[in-house]
Amino acid sequence: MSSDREPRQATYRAAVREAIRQAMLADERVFLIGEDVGRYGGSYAVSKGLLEEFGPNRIIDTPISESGFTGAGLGAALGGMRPIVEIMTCNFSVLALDQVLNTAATWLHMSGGQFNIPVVIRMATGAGLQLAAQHSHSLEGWYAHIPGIKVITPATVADARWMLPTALEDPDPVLIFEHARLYNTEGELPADGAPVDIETARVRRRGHDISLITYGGSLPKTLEAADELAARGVSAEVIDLRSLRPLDTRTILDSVARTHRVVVIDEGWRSGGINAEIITRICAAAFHELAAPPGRVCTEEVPIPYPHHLEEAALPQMLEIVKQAEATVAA
Amino acid sequence: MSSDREPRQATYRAAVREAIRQAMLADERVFLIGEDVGRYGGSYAVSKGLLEEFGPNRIIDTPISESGFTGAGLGAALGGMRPIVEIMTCNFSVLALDQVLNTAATWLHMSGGQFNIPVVIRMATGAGLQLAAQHSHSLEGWYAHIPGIKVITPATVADARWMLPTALEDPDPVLIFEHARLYNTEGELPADGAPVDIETARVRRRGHDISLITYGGSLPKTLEAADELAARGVSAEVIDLRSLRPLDTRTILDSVARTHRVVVIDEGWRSGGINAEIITRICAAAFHELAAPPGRVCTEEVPIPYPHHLEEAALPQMLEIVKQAEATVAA
Amino acid sequence: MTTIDAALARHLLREMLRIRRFEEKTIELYQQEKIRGFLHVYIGEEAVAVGVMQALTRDDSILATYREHGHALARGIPMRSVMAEMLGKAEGCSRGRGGSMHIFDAHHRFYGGSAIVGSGLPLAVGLALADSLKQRNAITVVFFGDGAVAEGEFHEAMNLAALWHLPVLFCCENNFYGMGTALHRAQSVTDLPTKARSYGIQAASADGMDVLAVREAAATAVREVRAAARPYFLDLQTYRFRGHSMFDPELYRSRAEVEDWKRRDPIPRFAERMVSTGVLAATDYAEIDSAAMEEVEEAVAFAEAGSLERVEDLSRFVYSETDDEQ
Amino acid sequence: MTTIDAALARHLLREMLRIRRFEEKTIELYQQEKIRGFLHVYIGEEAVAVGVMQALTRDDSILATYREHGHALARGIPMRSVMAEMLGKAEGCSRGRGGSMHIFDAHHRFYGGSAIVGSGLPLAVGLALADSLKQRNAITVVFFGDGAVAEGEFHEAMNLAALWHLPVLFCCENNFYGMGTALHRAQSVTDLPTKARSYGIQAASADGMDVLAVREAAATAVREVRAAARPYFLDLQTYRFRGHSMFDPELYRSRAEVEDWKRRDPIPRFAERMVSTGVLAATDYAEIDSAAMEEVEEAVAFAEAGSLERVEDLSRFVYSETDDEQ
Ligand SMILES: Cc1ncc(C[n+]2csc(CCOP(=O)(O)OP(=O)(O)O)c2C)c(N)n1
Ligand SMILES: Cc1ncc(C[n+]2csc(CCOP(=O)(O)OP(=O)(O)O)c2C)c(N)n1
Ligand SMILES: [Mg+2]
Ligand SMILES: [Mg+2]
Repeated sequence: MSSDREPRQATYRAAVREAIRQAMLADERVFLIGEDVGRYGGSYAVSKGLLEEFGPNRIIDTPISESGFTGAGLGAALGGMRPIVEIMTCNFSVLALDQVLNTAATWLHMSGGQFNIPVVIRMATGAGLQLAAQHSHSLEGWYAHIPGIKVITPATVADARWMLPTALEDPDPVLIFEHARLYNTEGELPADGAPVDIETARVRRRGHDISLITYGGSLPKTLEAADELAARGVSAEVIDLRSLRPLDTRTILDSVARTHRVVVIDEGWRSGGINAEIITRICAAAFHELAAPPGRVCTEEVPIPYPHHLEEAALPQMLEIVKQAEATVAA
Repeated sequence: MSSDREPRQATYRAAVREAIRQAMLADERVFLIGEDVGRYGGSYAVSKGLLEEFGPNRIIDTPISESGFTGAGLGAALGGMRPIVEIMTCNFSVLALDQVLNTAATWLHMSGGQFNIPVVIRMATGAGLQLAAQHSHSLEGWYAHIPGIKVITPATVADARWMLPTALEDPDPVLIFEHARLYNTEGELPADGAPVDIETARVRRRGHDISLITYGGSLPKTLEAADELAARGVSAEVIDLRSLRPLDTRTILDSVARTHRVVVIDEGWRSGGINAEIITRICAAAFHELAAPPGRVCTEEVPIPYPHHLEEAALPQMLEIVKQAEATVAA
Repeated sequence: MTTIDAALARHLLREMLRIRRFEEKTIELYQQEKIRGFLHVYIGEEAVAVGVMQALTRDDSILATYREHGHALARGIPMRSVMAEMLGKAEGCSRGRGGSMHIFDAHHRFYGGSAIVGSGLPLAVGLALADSLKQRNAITVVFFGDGAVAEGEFHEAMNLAALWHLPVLFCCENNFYGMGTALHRAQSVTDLPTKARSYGIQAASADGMDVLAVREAAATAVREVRAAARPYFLDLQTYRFRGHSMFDPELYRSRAEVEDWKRRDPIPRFAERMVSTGVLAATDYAEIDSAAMEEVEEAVAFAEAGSLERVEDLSRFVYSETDDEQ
Repeated sequence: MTTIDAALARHLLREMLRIRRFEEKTIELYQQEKIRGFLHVYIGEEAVAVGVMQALTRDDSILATYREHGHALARGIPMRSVMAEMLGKAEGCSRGRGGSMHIFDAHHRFYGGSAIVGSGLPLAVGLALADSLKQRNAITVVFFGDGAVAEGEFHEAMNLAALWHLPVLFCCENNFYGMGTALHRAQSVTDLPTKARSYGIQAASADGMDVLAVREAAATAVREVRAAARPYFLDLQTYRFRGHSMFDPELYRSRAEVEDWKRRDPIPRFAERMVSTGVLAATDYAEIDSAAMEEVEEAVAFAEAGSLERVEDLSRFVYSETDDEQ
């Protein structure tokens, strides 16, 4: 974990670790707090080695008390610190939802602008590891419904490294959802890396026949689908939302203005997922530019089952994206 | 509270009370459990008098332990009872969300069909009483994202009376959202009242120029808006969804097939509300029948502020509905 | 017991009377529909907030509940700004947006005003954690009701504070009811210090109807918290003379019980004792009281003359800078 | 101590060995990628589940965690159906949908298999509430780890059970760690019975590495629960010999500590004692063990031969009857 002189390959996990580490080196108000972030090294091994480097006052292992330590993170932020709260997975985050929905999201507005809460809350999200119904939710789209917080979903190694410092600079609560299947993915960390905005979407691949809009753990699948579509003669543009709140409507609409067709890929359950908000905004602003009704590829509306074949059947799959895109192009 | 021989006027509050009472008289497995449902008479006075009638074994006052008593309700349902859990308001329900999302919604599927959970969870929802940011959420649309539970929103006195028995008959968890501003409204309870389905929408007013789709606390405003629109020469059809999960897509699409224009009125925050799901389904299934992009009138994306003028500005208002409907008709 | 001089006696009496008169006025204003929403008054419990505040410095942080007008006033937040808040005026301490349940004041380190039972407890742990990490010599005081003790957040916060040796003073305002639910119907063990001790937290009960007893208990507690950098739990036994909120038909307690407690009203009780022991003159009460009433009238006049926030500002402060979502 | 006859000794040893061999096999199958997801084995803790189950009748209800294979087996759920579940086969007790963390069996009143720490506790209160309301003569036993004690749901459930006099036996499997967090880093007070008593719940600790001690403690506890219709709390001190799950690098504890505990392995310890006191013959162990291994092999064969649920059935049982949402 040296500083960023050389371009190099890194895993998403290492990128998050480095982001935390550099933030802690740069600002002594930053600390990491959560279950097993210290001695265990993090449930997804993100914070391995940080306890040794920073000591127990800055890498704080907590009891299994999600509401307690998340609320403590908010309080510490009110008290002038810059906490990074790690909730192991979004599945457990609902135990702390009161602190997020009723405190973090309301305090600034309700106090007439007096108390902002500069906290960052990170958590793993998503399915695909055969962890069954209680460990496989994708709740980022759901959280994005809440005004007063920001919700970001780094999908690339570079974003994993460089969105966190921006989130820490943000004066308001930022929730970061890290898809559990991304931790082992590799990507390039450019030598000239620097903090990036946490509010805009990116076009990850240019295309002109259809826009595939996605985020987080579904980006790799969607890029693969775009490759496959290319082989089948369909040129797909791929948008990585990066942030679900705010949602970068501009980039979405620009893309749709070029392609006139759109499919949203969202690992959340279909009904009422962030996919519906995206489609609704497109229909409101670009209704007459659409050549076909927007499509969506989402998770089936079931608790995610354990066996591989059923889990795969429940989740958005590359070929399903291809099929839906072809249908939308043909429509 | 006599039996239903005569048609009569009743408040929504009295209708809910009667529904609970009759269910308890009919089935001794039914009991009511929640904060202050007994000696206090219910925070919205719904259960007043029931403790005296049924005693403390069936009207159970709880400590302020939302997760604890909601989970206890689920457990009692597993144990063969038919509990009605009252959570004072949906704002506090997030403290019990783990039990709803991770237990109630998963148990049947995850156990391979062995353990259904026949629990009914009632709660007040909505704004409009100047209760400020922590007491004004409308979370029903949000809950409707969760497969494994049902989410219903009685909007009329008759539905307040007759959806509950059906919910209690349901083998699976049913969440009932009662808008706090409805409790004092009056309506007719027909003499021949009987349990009604909890899965379909109703056309509350026929019209041919536009479909206004809404539910719960926004129904009265929407009906007023339809009156106003009629005066302005626009014939609006009003759909009361009644259930948000499942969502009665059939009735929605039938209406849109007649009117070709639609506005959704939803007291949830705009982005990612149930409104977006409704619009998305319409766009998917009736894209080419739409004469204009679907409109929506929702709550502004702010924590609801206390002062009357700001609260009203944040919430969907009758004239705003009229304006949006006119714009959609003109589009 | 420490000796009480006239200045202190006057101060304590004045603070309690300011709250009493303020609260009485809010009820009036509620009946006039100038205050709306939920209103929870502190009448009968004034000795608790006033007694505890005496032990704090301006560097200490405070969290309270939806029944927090008394704490705000006793902390020194100007009455006019609290009253303007009650009326939803832009001149209110929270810009009028919070109302009765959400009094905030950064200048006084008054962190609200939370209306979710128990939710202030983890925040208090966090404020104290920040102080501890920054080696700031200050404590955090969190007020909450007996009803909050049943919440999971109470348990989690008590354990964290004890485990991490944090300077938190937990002030349980034990008025023996959470809405209509009596303490003995909410807790299997009603002796609350026993609970605190199960986390290894030092704890004491005090007569919350006696401002001197509260002041002394708080002084001891705060000394311990500062010296040992450990939490402390106070069970301050008191009673609310009015309903839970303005909607409460009070079906759950007897008139006689209320009357019994009213005989222990902390204000006349303290005043009489001060007069009978010669610390205050018989005329002092009326003088202090009329000053309090005057202050209340001024506060009302200020609040009534206040302005409404512009509707165009509705979306300000959803985020600190600009509101980005469309 | 009650006297142990050979049949009982054999039974206890057999039950522990069945679990041990089962768990060892699951590790093997995990390495072969036949079991996936999270796998938490019970090796070292067998005496706990086996000891407690002896005190229960078939009318009693049981809840457990994601580390629940041992409980399922000790409760009598056929090993083949548990093994098939581990492999995600339709013949598994949960149709293969739950996997390792979600063993369910209605016939055995085995209510899961929950992987949210602490979440079974309120459910146990509810099951006992149902029994109590129906005047059904049965108790509910809920197993949970030391780590769960920090959760708010623990606090809420303990209070409710005590307040409402419900027949719940709270079995804390205190293996001194919640993942990598030692009990003393998670709890300000590490004596767990003290916590239970703060709710007025009777409590005892027992040596969870000694199946007879557990059995006796459970018998006493269950007797109390049945007789008094009150909850009871058992602190069963034990140790997991393996990592938390298959992913655990075990950075947080020393090899020496693990070895120390392994010397107290409940299986050889019990077997040796039974042999040395003449209750069992020296040959019994091998015989019982090979029967256990045979049962495991049969279970594996059954599971491997099992079928996968049809993909078309994915949406079955989201709701009891038909899946209504489109
Ligand atoms: C989490 C939550 N549950 C329920 C409520 C509704 N409620 C408001 S005040 C109250 C009683 C609180 O009692 P206590 O803590 O003793 O405070 P007191 O009002 O007596 O000062 C309840 C149940 C709430 N605001 N928050
Ligand atoms: C609410 C929740 N938080 C965190 C986790 C992640 N997690 C799984 S097991 C575990 C440790 C539990 O320890 P303990 O209760 O002592 O049980 P043990 O594994 O030692 O048997 C944690 C933190 C979880 N499953 N649920
Ligand atoms: Mg109280
Ligand atoms: Mg443990």
